[in-house]
Amino acid sequence: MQETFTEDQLQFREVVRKFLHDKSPMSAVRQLQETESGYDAEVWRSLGQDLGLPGTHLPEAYGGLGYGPIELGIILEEMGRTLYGGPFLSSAVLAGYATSLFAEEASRQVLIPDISSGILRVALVLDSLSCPELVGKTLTVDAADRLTGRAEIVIDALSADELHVIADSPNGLGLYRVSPSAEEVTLYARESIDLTRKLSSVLFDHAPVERLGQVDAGGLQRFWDLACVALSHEMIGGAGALLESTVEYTKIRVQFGRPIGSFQALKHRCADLLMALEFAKAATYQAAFSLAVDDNPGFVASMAKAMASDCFMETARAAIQLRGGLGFTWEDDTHLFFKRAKCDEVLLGLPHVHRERMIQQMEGNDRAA
Amino acid sequence: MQETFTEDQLQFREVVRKFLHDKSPMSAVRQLQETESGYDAEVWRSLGQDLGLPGTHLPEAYGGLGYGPIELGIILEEMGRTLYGGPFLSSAVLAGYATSLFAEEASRQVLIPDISSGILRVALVLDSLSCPELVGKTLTVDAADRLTGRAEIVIDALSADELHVIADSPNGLGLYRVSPSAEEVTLYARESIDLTRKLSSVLFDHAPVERLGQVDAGGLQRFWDLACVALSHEMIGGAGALLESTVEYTKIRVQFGRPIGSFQALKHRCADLLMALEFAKAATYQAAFSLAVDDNPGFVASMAKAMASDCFMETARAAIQLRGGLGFTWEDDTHLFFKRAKCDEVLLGLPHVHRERMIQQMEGNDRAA
Amino acid sequence: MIVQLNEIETAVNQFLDQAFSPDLSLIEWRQRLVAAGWAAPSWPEDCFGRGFTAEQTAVVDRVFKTRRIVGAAQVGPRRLAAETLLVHGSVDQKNRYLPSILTGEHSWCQLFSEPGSGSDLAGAATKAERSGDQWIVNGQKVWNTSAHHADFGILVARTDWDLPKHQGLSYFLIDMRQPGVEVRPLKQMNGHASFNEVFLTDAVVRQDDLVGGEGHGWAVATTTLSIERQGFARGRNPRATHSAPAQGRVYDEEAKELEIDNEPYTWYPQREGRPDLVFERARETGAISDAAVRQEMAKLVCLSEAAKISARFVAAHRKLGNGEVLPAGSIGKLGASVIARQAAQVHTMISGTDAMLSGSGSPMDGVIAETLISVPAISIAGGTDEIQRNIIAERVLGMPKEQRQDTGPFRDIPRNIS
Amino acid sequence: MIVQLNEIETAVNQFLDQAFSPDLSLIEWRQRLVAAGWAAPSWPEDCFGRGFTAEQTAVVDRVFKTRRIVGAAQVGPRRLAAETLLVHGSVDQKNRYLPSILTGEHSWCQLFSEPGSGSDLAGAATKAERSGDQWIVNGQKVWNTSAHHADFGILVARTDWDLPKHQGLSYFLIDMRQPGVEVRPLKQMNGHASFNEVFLTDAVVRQDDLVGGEGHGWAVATTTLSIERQGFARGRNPRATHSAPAQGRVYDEEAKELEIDNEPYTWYPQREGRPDLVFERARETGAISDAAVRQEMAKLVCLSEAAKISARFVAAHRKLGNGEVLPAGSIGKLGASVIARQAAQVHTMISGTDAMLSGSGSPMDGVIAETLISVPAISIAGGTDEIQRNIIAERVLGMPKEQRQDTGPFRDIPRNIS
Repeated sequence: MQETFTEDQLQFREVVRKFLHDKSPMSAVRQLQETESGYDAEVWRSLGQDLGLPGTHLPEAYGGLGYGPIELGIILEEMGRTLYGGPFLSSAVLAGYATSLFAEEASRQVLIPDISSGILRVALVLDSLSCPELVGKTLTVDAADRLTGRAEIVIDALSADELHVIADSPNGLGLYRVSPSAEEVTLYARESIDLTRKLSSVLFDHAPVERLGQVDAGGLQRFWDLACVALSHEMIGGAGALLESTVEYTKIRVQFGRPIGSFQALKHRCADLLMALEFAKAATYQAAFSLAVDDNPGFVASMAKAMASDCFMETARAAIQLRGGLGFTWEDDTHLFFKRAKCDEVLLGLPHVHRERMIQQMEGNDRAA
Repeated sequence: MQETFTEDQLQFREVVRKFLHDKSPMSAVRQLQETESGYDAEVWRSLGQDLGLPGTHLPEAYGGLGYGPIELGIILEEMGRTLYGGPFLSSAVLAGYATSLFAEEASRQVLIPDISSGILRVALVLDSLSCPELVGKTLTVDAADRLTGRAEIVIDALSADELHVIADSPNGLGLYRVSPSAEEVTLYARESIDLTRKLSSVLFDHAPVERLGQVDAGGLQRFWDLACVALSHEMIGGAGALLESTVEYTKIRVQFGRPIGSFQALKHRCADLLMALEFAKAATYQAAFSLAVDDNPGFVASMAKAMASDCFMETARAAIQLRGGLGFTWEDDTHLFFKRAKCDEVLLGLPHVHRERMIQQMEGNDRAA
Repeated sequence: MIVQLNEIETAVNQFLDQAFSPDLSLIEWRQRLVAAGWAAPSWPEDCFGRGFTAEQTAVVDRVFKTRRIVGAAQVGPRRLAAETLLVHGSVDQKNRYLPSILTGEHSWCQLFSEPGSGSDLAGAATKAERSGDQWIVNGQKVWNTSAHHADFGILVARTDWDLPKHQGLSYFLIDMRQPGVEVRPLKQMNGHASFNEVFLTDAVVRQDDLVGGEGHGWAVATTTLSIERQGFARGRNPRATHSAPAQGRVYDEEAKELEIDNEPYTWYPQREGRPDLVFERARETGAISDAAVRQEMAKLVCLSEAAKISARFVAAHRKLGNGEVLPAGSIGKLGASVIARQAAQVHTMISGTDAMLSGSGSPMDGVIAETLISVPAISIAGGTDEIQRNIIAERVLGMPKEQRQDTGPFRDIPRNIS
Repeated sequence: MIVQLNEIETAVNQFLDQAFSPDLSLIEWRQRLVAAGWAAPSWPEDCFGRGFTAEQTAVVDRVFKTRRIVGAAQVGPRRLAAETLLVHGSVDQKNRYLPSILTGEHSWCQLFSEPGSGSDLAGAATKAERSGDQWIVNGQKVWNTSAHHADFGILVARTDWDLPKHQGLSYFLIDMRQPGVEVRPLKQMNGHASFNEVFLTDAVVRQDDLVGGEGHGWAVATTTLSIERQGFARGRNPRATHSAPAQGRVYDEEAKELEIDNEPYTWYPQREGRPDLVFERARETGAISDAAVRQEMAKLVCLSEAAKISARFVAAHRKLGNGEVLPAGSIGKLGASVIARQAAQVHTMISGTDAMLSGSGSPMDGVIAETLISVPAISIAGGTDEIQRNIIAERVLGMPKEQRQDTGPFRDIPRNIS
């Protein structure tokens, strides 16, 4: 297992960071959050066709870059730092992983190249974003291959080229492809706390589907772990950027004749946040290293998700507090991170749910040993 | 229901405080913790025969003072402040409440006068100090009125004149009287973290008993609530004394050319502790006021126990930390409070157990409404 | 003088029988109230009141409430202005301003905070310069609730730059309806714009609108802040305690007034974390069956119940004339922050992924979402948690102050230039 | 020079084949080790070592471990003394002291803290006065592990009272076996007496036992403290990594040495909270079925696992020569405190009322009780949590320092007179 980042990975991070710095500044994020799609098509094109980022973690045989959770994590951490709002999490991470794990050979050959280049934007429709055990409880495909049911929260569905749906069926859980423009499909926008990530609800009323492949419980759990670790990277990226900007603010903001960063209570709070961040980063990187070699993945994925969630929220709370009234204004950027933190915290399972799972995994390992 | 302390109650507090200040200084506590009985017989005599404190909450008709949980709480809060180590909690509170709630008329007439005057020191033997639901699961009286079983932790049993035991029997749960010198009774001292409160284990092997009365589930719960609220007073007393001494220490201890109490991190920690103390006191006093009129007793008792436990432990941790190395020495008094806090925290149920009970009570009230 | 509680009840009822009619205009009715001394009976007798104790006042309030009578205007910063004037105002100022505050004819705003002086309120750099019998004011204020419709403002401005910071401030009453005052709404992270920025450009204040004398502004402001903090601590939103569902002109006009006055405060319950909704939500969603959620719920209940009990104890002490035996304002305010934060986390646990949603169709039609993005305000507004902890440590516990770095002439103290 | 890893392995094995015998006395054997440069291969070549990298040193360690060979003496403050001398010692000092540290002939103690200078180590008021080619030392030290059997001490004392506090300190090596040095054991709240108080009354130090020059004591002490902190951060108890179960005189003598050297540290695992015992205890007691306990257990596992991973990352970075990219020592030390506190609370929840008991018959025969009353030490010893947070904020995050109130001549700085 990797012990630290390789030279190549460090360089890769620089490339991604520079790209996002140039192409996704906070001014663009603010502008795009007011749009329906939430992203800039040209930046997405460049990110996909010039850099191939959406295929980073997808198999080379199908046109991905053939890297793994570590490199994907690097991208997401950098995206988290800048609150990049394009359909990367939805199409590349969620749908990309689902396709490569569940779709059959023929479909993979068709879909992965286009997902990798970003030409195809897929929204993955799950009827639960809380835990894998609830997936497929409300979306069902009947014997005539018609999909019915409702997914309350779907990321980036309104701007997607197609919908991939995990649904139950007479043949068990499967991954299905649905056209968002089918008349049996109703999509409507949902207002989200986090305006930089677009949500919608999707209703299917006997919508025609194409079955892409079988979804078994183990595979679904593997999918969930990979998604959690990817999301954890986004969160530590956000927390890291926010802690840096907050510390900088305390150095320049003067009250009572001194920079507020010289007040011990603020120093100690920032020190605690740094420790929480270092620990959350350690857990998240370790999770990526472990998932890359399949070592104890459920435990480390849940640990990363729990720690990164708590760290990001705690940092976001402090980032507003330490800015005082300014941090509560719309004009300041801090609230954008706060809202992302709140949504990431609940997405794919709350910290306490993942903590419970950690203990279950420890019990499992213990029984196995 | 009372809204605040009456003038009489405030005066009563002063009397108790002065008595303990004079008769139970920290030097005496330190000396007595090295003895087997853990208390000073002369102080106990005076406290019982001169002031009648052990009978404060016991019915006047049987020689008690006829007050209630409020006045008893005042005594325990003051005892908590000085870590008074005599058999007050064991004999007056636990055995006193058990006798007055469960013993039959004839036994009450015999026992309560002597418990109230302190002439009789009773240790109440319970086979669980964690929760009332477990009481009577291991101690049983057979049809021939013989008691068998083991109580792992009993307070002040080695110095008690007699043992009162709650045990199961063919006639249901009952309160029994046993002589500690009976040959079927084995008592041995247990080492406690808190040397100011003496613990022992008690084994019964077909020991002859005298049945004092019936114990029903509701009564046992009432007993537990009363005991929890009494103990909560002891804890807020300890926390209050400790916070005061800690704040005083930060005012005189100089490091870096300034009193350490001028460092903002220490100030803020003390401010948080004061808030926790005010809240724990509010909960505890309210619990006493409520129990005095039987208003929602389970909910408020559990709330008091949970809050007072957390407050005392948190204050004790801070009290050592803010004294630095000195706080970790045997010579300094802080550790005596820390150890009391740790033992009080688990005695009669941990905070999380009481929190769970609070929600159960809310569900119950809600269903009842 | 009427002092017995039953006499008071009789007197109020007699007055109301004679004077009240639902067909009066709101102002007319309140003018009668003021004239008769029933608008603010706890105020001194020489200030439109009757010098009543809290207990006596409660009798009056009860009668008003029972009979659904419209009382004096209360909502918003006008209460801060009025109570400050009661302490520090001149007789002339009281006579000029208090009646129209009680009748609601004039609304007020507070002009204290500045972009460069938030926690450090005494660092205000808005300049007031004497010019004949006027003061000319220049500077920028921020976080000014209701400034956009206020008639007057309570203003802290610097009148001497060579004195130490606390000594160079003066406290003014400023007419907001003048060309030198520009008010711009300030949008917050929760989408509301309850506050404003106020730009003062050669704004004019009359010499006799200086409160407490030149250079005594900090002492006067401290009174206002302490009144404000007590409001926070009691969890009292500046909302009317009785809305008036009854029929008649006076009720209609009061409803309109309340709608305007309350508008900035619609999200205030949410910034307190809505602990009141937790139990119901937990049952509805089934989250109450999750032991981890129950623990966090119970921690919340502990805090919020204890805060209420603690406030009751303080009130009971005060009633007994025992004075402020228990430390009150700042502990209550700090407690409100802790409660709000815990409540937001519990609501998050209860809502699960639905916590991402806001607006219609989201949990409780957006109330939960608004709560999650409003709680950060409670630990900032009215003095940050950090300031409250300093106050508790220094004033209640008597811990030593830090050496100040902002002594000496104000003009030499480092500050952010906005 | 041997540098390739496989060459190193061969060379060590050759040396051991020739030189090692279990029948040697411990000192004889280690003298051979020192002479051959294998006692401390990471030390410089001119200081009894071979200038090996961490990777190279690991090869040597592995061979020793595999073959169960007794290595150099490590335990206790002697390591702090040795590593400090490597940086700041004169050639003469290194030659005089390092060999007997490696052989274990001499043991050491640290004489830094004083009753009046705990967190504020630079506030030391123990006085050293020059008298010919000697220094006469008077004062009191405290928290001196192993002082009761130490041959030498590293001592910080004040040599100039007119300079600012950091500039008036000097760093000495003091012979503990002299009449002017009195050592008294200091009992802690957990009943152990691992530390001592040391009273210095006209104790004598040779001029050539001054380290780093007069007035440079703080710089030298900082090196010692940083070495100490790293030990904490790595969770490394100063225990031997391999005990020696093999037969022979050298093993017997090492076992005796370890028993003495480790004696003060028997409770050190307990002050770290024993997170390693939590899972086992939770299963044994059945507490693992309590959802609230599981949450707290998981929080503990998160912290303790992340701390381990984080330490591994730092080590991996260092190995790659990437320098200290991640902030290390103080974060690790602060983390250790948080972990210990959480572990103690989890153990309390798991043990229930049995947490009251200690000694034999109590949970894990007293280990849990000792844990509960030992964890308060972890956040104090080796620099309090507060000091670590200051270091992290100022040195890692670059936040501005507070204005100092202890500048100017030391004699004028307020302090507690002990």
